[in-house]
Amino acid sequence: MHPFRYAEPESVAEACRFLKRQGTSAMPIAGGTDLLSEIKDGVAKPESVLNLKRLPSLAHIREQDGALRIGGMTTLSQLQVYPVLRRNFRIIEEALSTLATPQIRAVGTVAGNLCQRPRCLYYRHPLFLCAKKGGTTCFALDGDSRYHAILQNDLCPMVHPSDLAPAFIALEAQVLLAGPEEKRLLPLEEFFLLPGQNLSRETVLKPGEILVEVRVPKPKAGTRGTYLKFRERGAGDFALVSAACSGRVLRGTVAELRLVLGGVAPIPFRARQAEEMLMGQRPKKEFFAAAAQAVLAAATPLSGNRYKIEAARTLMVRAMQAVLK
Amino acid sequence: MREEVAEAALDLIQVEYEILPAFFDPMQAMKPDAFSIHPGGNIAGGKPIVLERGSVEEGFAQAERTFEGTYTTQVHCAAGMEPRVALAQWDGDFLTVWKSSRGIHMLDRPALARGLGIPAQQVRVICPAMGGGFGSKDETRMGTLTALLARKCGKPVRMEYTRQEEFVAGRTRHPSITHLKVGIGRNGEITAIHARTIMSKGAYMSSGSAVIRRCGQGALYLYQTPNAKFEGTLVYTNVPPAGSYRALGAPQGQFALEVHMDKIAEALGLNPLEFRRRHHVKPEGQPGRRLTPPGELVSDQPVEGGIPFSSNRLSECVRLGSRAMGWQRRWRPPNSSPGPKKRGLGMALGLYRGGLAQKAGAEVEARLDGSVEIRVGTIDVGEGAFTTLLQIGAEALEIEPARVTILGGDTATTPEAPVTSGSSTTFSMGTAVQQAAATLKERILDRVCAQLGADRENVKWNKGAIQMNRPTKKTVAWKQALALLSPEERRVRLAIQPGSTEFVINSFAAHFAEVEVDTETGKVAVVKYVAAHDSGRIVNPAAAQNQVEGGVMQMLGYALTEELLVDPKTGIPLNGNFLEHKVPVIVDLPPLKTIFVNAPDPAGPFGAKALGEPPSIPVAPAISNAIYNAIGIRFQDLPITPGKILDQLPLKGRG
Amino acid sequence: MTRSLAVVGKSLTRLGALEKVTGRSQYTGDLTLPGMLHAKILRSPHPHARIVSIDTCAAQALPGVAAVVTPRDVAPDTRLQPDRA
Amino acid sequence: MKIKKRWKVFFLINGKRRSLTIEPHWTLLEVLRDQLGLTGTKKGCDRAECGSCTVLLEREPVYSCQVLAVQARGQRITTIEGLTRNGKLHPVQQSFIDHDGVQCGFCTPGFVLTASAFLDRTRRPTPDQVKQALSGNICRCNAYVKIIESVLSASKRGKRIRD
Repeated sequence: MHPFRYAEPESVAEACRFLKRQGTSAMPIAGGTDLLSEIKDGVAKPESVLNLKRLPSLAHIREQDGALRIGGMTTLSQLQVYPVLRRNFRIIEEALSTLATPQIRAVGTVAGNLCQRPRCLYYRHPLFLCAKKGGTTCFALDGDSRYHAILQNDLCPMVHPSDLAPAFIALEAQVLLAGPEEKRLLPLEEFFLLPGQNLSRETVLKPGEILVEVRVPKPKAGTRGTYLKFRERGAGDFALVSAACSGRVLRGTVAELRLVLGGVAPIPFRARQAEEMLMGQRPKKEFFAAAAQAVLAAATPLSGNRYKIEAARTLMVRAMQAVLK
Repeated sequence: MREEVAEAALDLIQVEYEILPAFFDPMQAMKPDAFSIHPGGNIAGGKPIVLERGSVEEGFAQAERTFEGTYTTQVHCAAGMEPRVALAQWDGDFLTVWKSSRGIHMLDRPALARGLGIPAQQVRVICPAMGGGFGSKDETRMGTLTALLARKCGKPVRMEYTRQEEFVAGRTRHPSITHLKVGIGRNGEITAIHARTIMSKGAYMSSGSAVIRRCGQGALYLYQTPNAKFEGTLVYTNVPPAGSYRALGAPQGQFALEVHMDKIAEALGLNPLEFRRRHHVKPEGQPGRRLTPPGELVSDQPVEGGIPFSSNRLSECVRLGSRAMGWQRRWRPPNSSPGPKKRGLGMALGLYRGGLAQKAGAEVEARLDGSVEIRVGTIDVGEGAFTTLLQIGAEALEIEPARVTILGGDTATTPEAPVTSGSSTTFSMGTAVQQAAATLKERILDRVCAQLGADRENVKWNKGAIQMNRPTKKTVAWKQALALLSPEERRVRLAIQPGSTEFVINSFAAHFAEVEVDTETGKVAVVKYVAAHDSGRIVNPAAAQNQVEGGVMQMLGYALTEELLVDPKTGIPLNGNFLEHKVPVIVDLPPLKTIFVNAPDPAGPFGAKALGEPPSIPVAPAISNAIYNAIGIRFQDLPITPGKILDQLPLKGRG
Repeated sequence: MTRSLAVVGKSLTRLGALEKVTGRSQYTGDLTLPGMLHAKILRSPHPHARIVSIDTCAAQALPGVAAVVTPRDVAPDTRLQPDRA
Repeated sequence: MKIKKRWKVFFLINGKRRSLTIEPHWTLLEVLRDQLGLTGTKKGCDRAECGSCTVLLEREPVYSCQVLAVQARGQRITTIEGLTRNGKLHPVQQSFIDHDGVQCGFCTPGFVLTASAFLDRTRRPTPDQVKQALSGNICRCNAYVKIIESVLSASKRGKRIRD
């Protein structure tokens, strides 16, 4: 592996200052499972890496003001065994159980999962200098596109690989970002950037900023949630398509619904159109199908991924059926 | 870490390339005006190999109906868990190479000698424990390179492939395109089978000629017909080089054949099981006239008819396997289950050469301390060959296996032995070990009788101890007996030519799969799998089961998820890793039942026949046929991914 | 062969199983020799190309590099691998 | 804040304290195999995809190929060499031998360690729980049937031993 220097900050503030000062030559590391692959494959070439994992202030899970507060450096396996998860945050539990493998969950962190770089056969390949890596061409657009995006895919059809992100967004999670000067709290949904907004980065993190906490509000009574993941292999496989759904039926009509797709777009894709169509409606399968159809009307599949339209439709309908009863 | 110095040095090497036209599709490469990758054009050998029994033209002339179809398979990687490694050390002019290998005597030693310009006697090759072979790892190149470097540096040199290199520069299973034409006569008999296969080679021959030949074996021999023809074309291309991988070309050829036969059965209104029962090859072999001169060894992959099998229990494989699957009771016509998740049953047969090889040597030595060492020049690639050979040796000597050890994988201490290929080890090496051990036993008996003045009829061998009844009652203990022999007498080294002059020796299998296809996601779940095998007598049931279960699972990956993706524009392999070349994991394991007919074959050692590769042959067609039975759509292109299934299904959402 | 078999047909414990479950089994990659050096192969990024020239000077000069071999180190009619064509 | 090219560190490996100087880009796998000679831990992919390099870090299975050694400093590490205590095999090891949960054996140390950590947490697992727990380890011989049998049997055997 390409050598680098290694630093361990004493505090979040110190970490932020260091990252700001070093600019792009420094990269934060947590569990390392994604970053080290990138370094080994020559996709990332940091001069120094900054270990955030030993900052005790970032590895907490607690409930506060009805919300679950998860430190960015909480490992996925710690979160998975958190007692309240099964009762109130079933979507998260389901997402975690399908995520990567036990060994990765043991070291991988919540922040690392949300900040992991995209999956794309070309982006990850040392021999392709694609547009996202500073080249001029996107090789996926007319290459092998079976795993790529069907929505918002005009510039770069990478898919956002996170299982947790759709689950968190369906629960209206917020993220707390700490920078050298200030902290800011924003909805996780606004954390991600489309390639059109910034081709080389996927998040709004500014130089020196790190994701320190995820806050998940406790769902209202009667809310149900599910995370469905469609993949080719039973474990250790990213989603071809996934669907996170949270919703509530009140007096026979849909009172609340959030539907978020993974594996179909460069960011976790919020199916707002479907949500809006169903609000106030009776929860019936025909309506679900119509809503899913409306969302997918915008799909612009590439030569190899048309199948994802049907798979996404199925997952949306099944997720809504499971949740809206 | 000095390995990273070598890695950094690679970046500093300046190479100027003249970029040449490249082919990733064999159909393009074989066009007459295509740029030649090697002198002489891109069709290896200039023309296809042609193997024919009878005349398919006559057969088709007699046919009432003919059926044609085209089948394709992907680039598939063996991907043993242990990446290839070689380590070379010189001691003066004497070279020792340690490496992952499948043939230390017949492959590596001569290749190293040639590559380095030294006599083979100065080369020692050692293969320590092997982390999975699967027919792969039969190249010497890394050994030669490390030896060259070691000679230049005067120090031992080691090289290990990265996982990426394993996928890209190891050897892959040849992708294939097979066109099949089958003629059916008035009474439903098969009048002719004609198979034409084109395989993309990459730029190197490797073991291609054996692979293409093996591809035709199913078409030529699995179904009873007087007229069969196979034409196999190897085409040079610029994709990662293909070579040996478990069962060579047989999985490709028999995927095409067994899906095609399923289609014919349906067209004839026959249950797939019934069609196969009627037409699969029977113990008497193929019709026709023996062409092999009398007294000559019969090929275990023959083309000609008129030669019976040494044993053929395919009917029993079908009977036992179908019963375990509940086929008669549970089979329904295609696409008959309601709801979005549809179940279906499928089956496929397989036949494979039974395990002949080149001359096989073995040495058995009994020591004065009572231990016995078997020395074999083969390796245990992880399948358990040494355990099996030890059992055969102990059985032939009729002594406790705990007294026996086995030594192998080292050219310096073992007699010449064939390559671990073609599932030949149990058969060939087993026969050599059996005969060497039996010879030793006879020798001990002779010597003890001579010493005691006893007749051979009056002594009994009891786990090495020799009991004499007449003239006096006496027992000579094992160690005492051994002490009567000279060191040379206690050692038997022999070489045999395995095979039969009377019979075709083949192994057989019938596989049955039940799948559930989610027609809304295209996901296929295998819900039950039955593999019934005729591999003669089973030497070690646990290890044999493990081989079959492993072979089935490995090829479920071939059927459903595994493919080395090659970028269509640049030819660069895209997914040389375990994440995207999706080999099965433990949660993908279906309920899996293994059945052995376990009937001894008259030719094999203690009745054993080949086992390692046969389980990998019928899996993909059984799955494709089961998917057809579930949803009524044929998949003739591997792997059968959710994407391909959804692309074929009518889109729901579009009304 | 009429006698019944005592060893063939029994699930004798796999040889080497103990070494494998304890991590003692030695694969080629687990071996080390005194003074052992490490080698790597430079691979062409092109699916089909002819080498016009190779310059190994900079690599040779890198501290820690003992040797670089190129096709020039092999006699012209010699193959590293009997891979016909 | 320390920013260094070389780190003097220690690990608690198989119950013993081992001190050494490492470079930050060395993985735990490289340190175990190349610096400490613990070759029971295998390199199968070097990308956290296959599980051959699994070791226990603070009793949890991790892919040592994708953990920086410097990040793991000071922590308790168990490798396959440390699973055998006083010459006595761990019940999982014995079970893999008895049930032929081994073919080529290259993935075996990883499977055995993952299974042992799992059985420490789960007393009477179902077959499905076993599969989930081992889903991060690939066996290309696909000895999965026998591996599951081995782990289920060890769960019973292990209890007897603990009792």
